[in-house]
Amino acid sequence: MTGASLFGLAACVLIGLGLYGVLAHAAPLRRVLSFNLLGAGVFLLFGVAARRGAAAGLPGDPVPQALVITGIVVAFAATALALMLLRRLTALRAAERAADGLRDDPKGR
Amino acid sequence: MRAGMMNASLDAVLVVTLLAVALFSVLARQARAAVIGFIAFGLLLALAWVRLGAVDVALTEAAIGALTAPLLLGASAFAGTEKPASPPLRLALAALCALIAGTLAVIVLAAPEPAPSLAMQAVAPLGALDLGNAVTAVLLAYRALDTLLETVVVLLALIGIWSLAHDENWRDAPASPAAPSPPLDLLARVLPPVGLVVAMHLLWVGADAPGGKFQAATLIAAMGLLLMMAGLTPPPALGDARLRALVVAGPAVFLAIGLAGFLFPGSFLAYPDGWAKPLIIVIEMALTVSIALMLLLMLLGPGARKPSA
Amino acid sequence: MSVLIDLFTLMAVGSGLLFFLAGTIGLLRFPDALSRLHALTKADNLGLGLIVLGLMPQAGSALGALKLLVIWLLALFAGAVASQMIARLVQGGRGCGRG
Amino acid sequence: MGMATTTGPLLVLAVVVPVIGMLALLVMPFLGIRRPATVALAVVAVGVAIASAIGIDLVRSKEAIVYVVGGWAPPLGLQLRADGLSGVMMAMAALVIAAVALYARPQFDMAEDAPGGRRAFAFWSLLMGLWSALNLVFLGEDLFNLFVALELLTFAAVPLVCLDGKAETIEAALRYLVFALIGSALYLLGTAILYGQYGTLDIGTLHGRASANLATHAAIALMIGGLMAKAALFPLHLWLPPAHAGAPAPASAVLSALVVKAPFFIILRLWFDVLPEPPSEAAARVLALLGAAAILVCSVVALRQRRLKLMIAYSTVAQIGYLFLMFILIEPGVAPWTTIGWTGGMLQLISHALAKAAMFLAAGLIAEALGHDRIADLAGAGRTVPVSVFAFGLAGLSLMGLPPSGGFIAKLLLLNAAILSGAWWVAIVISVGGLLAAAYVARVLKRAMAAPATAIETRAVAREREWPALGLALCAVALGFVPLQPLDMLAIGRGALP
Repeated sequence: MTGASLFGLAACVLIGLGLYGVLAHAAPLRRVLSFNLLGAGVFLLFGVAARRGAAAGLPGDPVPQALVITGIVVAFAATALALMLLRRLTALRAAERAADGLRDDPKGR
Repeated sequence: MRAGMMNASLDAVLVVTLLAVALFSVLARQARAAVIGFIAFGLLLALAWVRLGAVDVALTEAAIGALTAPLLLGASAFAGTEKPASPPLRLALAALCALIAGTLAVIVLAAPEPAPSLAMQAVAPLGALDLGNAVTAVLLAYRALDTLLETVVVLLALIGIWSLAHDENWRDAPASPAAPSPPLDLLARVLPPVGLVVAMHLLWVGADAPGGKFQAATLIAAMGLLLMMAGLTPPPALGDARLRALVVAGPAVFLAIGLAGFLFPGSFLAYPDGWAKPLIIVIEMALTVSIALMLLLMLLGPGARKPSA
Repeated sequence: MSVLIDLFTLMAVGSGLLFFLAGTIGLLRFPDALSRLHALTKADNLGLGLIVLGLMPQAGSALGALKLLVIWLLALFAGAVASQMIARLVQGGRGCGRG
Repeated sequence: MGMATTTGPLLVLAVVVPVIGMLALLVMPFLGIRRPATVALAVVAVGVAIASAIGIDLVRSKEAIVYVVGGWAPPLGLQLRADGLSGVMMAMAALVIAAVALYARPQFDMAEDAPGGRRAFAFWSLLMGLWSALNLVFLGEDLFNLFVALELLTFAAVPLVCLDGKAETIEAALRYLVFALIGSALYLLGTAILYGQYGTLDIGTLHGRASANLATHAAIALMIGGLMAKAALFPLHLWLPPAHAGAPAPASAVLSALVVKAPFFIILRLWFDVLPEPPSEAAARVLALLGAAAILVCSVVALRQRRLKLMIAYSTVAQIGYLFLMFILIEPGVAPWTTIGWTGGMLQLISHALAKAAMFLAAGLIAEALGHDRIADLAGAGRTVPVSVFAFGLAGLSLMGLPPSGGFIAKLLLLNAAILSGAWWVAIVISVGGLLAAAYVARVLKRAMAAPATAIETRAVAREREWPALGLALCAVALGFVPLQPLDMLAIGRGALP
């Protein structure tokens, strides 16, 4: 087995793991982490295609490598947006709970 | 032959560790443990990219990983208490994911031989473009539209984050991440010049060797964050006109040069003969500033009330 | 000559790895955060130093060797600051130290 | 292929002009402009002109418009291409966005630093980004370029959901983001497989190279699966109702009318333009079954909603179901665009976009006038905002599939196609779906037209704010006058990809 296909298999396992994590976890943070694993697996598959397509004196096909760079930056933006949404949601929920506590409603949820 | 064996065992160790850390990150009970596992995963992943001969990607992965780490560690405080799926459901999901992974493995192992590749086509015009790094040529010439729009994606994410503020202070500075301490202070005084030099180097060699705007921008953003964490620089006000201008500069310059291509040589995002390299360097420099700023501002988050004390 | 250099590399990297091993065992076995941190920083700084030292003659050029050295110094610096911050967080109790 | 026509640059401008608007919004002080709405409306005017020019050129030349970006021909470079189908989609998007912009102007007409400035700035910036993304989805010919388009769309759409900043809407936005990201990841996974197999992501090149094997089928299946999550096909729809119901009315209109159509459009491209041979009957049946389930289940759920906006959102999920019936109604062996199943599906897509945007805009004004959107307490709406209630009713005609309306023609064509192809169960689902839609629309209209039992407090709404919804609803009705046969427009440029 060549090095590239070894990483290819690793990519498949990562995709399986990431997909499982995204679907099985309910906590948003864990889902975001798993989404990143899934993404890493997909990017690695591009990397394997690039490696196998090495030619013209290059260590790999530059097209999929460039696609991965674009993809990594987009995935970072997604992670940042998701975590900022989560931060705001947590703060609002905490404020809601505090307000509920102050009201001292016996039937409060 | 011996070197081949060595490389193969190195790859095997790397892959096994990579997968073990990923498994740990998915299955860990505590959110913080999962986050730390993921950060380790990112480092190993950068090594995997080196082994795949993709040094440009490895640099991007390592740099972005370093920026993701503080974001994730900060967020591990907001790990929800939501219960994961019930055991039978989890079993079913695991079976489904294993099926998908297995199918993919079959496809990977049966990949066509020789592998299709655009490498030859990508290398041929490098001389005319006066570039040495084919990845840079893909990002800024052949698929420049992708790169242009990708900066717009980042900008939209930033606007989305800004929109999460309270109405009355959305144009104010974000909450300061400062946690000053003497050693951090020292680090923040010594490291940024080094980081800036390395960033300039990465940007400059990017035309001919691995490196480029993303890697440089990430490094600059990290240095900025360090300065703010040490309390040496306060976060900027988000309504500030000059800040906004710097954020817009990169995509605007890119777009302007792209539109100028309509007139000469006659096609959007095409460069006139002999002008490719200087124009690409101008675009890369402008993008570096804007992307560095956007990444930093994304980490800082939406505008917040100034501390009253 | 090259055999001697290889031997030097082997010994230096080998002992560096031993330090890493010790540090990792300490991380896993020590009871509280501070002593874990102690095990980790001591072992890693020395371990990384020895590995860098061992690899320097293999770098092929003076510039390459210098780069390795700079990597070690930067790691040392960043590691020292990071562990100091963690120690502060552990010792100073939560809440204090946040400006 | 590859022959650049003179109108080619318009394709680039359709994508780029909204981006210019978005950048301009960030640096308004330097341009001497105070209100984001000013910039946005200027961009809308230019964008509508571009979409019209492309449409006119398509009709006149009867040929697809192609533009090779930067002179780098595929597979190395990127190409944009407008055929009749994309031209119609772009016109639909331009029409809806123009109406939404006119509607939203009074609501979001403040300067950035004035009260409400955050929402105004975010709304117009995100709307610009969203429009650029939609045009790129309709024009892109490269699977990774389309991925970038989908990401643009996601990052513009998600923050629109939580503009009001309430905890529930932020929760809805977060859930929407997670679904969208999973969808993107699966889509990209398929792209990676296809690149590994064929060394190209250009749809035209792939069409020639792709062979029917496990890798191709797995890749397309994963991509369609991911896009289904983004298009909210049952049972992957759970994110949609809270997200679309929680957004401000103009944002809901764009999300429901346009944003969910983009992933569906890419599914169409994969199905008809990438798959190497007629797709398997079984796969088509699965998609149609899910579509049927969406129609039946979500129409019933819509009927049981207490809030007007949630009801409209569930109706969106149900109406998306009709689109997926199409796959089983197009008999293999003929060019799809010559069949009535294809025409019916496309008409359903367009008439739903117009009708649903009209409904959300009308519902926004009804809620503003009454101060709530509880269906049970809608009495009096007919007197306070009569034009909006009328627009809601007109749009409802189209959803029910009653003449004269675009929805009627669409559903009639789908029904005919179902009967001709012997898929009786599809015909039954279409008819039952129409009855259920009639029930949930009538339920709202009955309440809204009733006189209130007690005097209710209402807020006056400026009459001219009601026109955009009425205009869209009238367009949805006007679609009902298209002839009952395959449309020539939809077939322009389709011959190139046999």
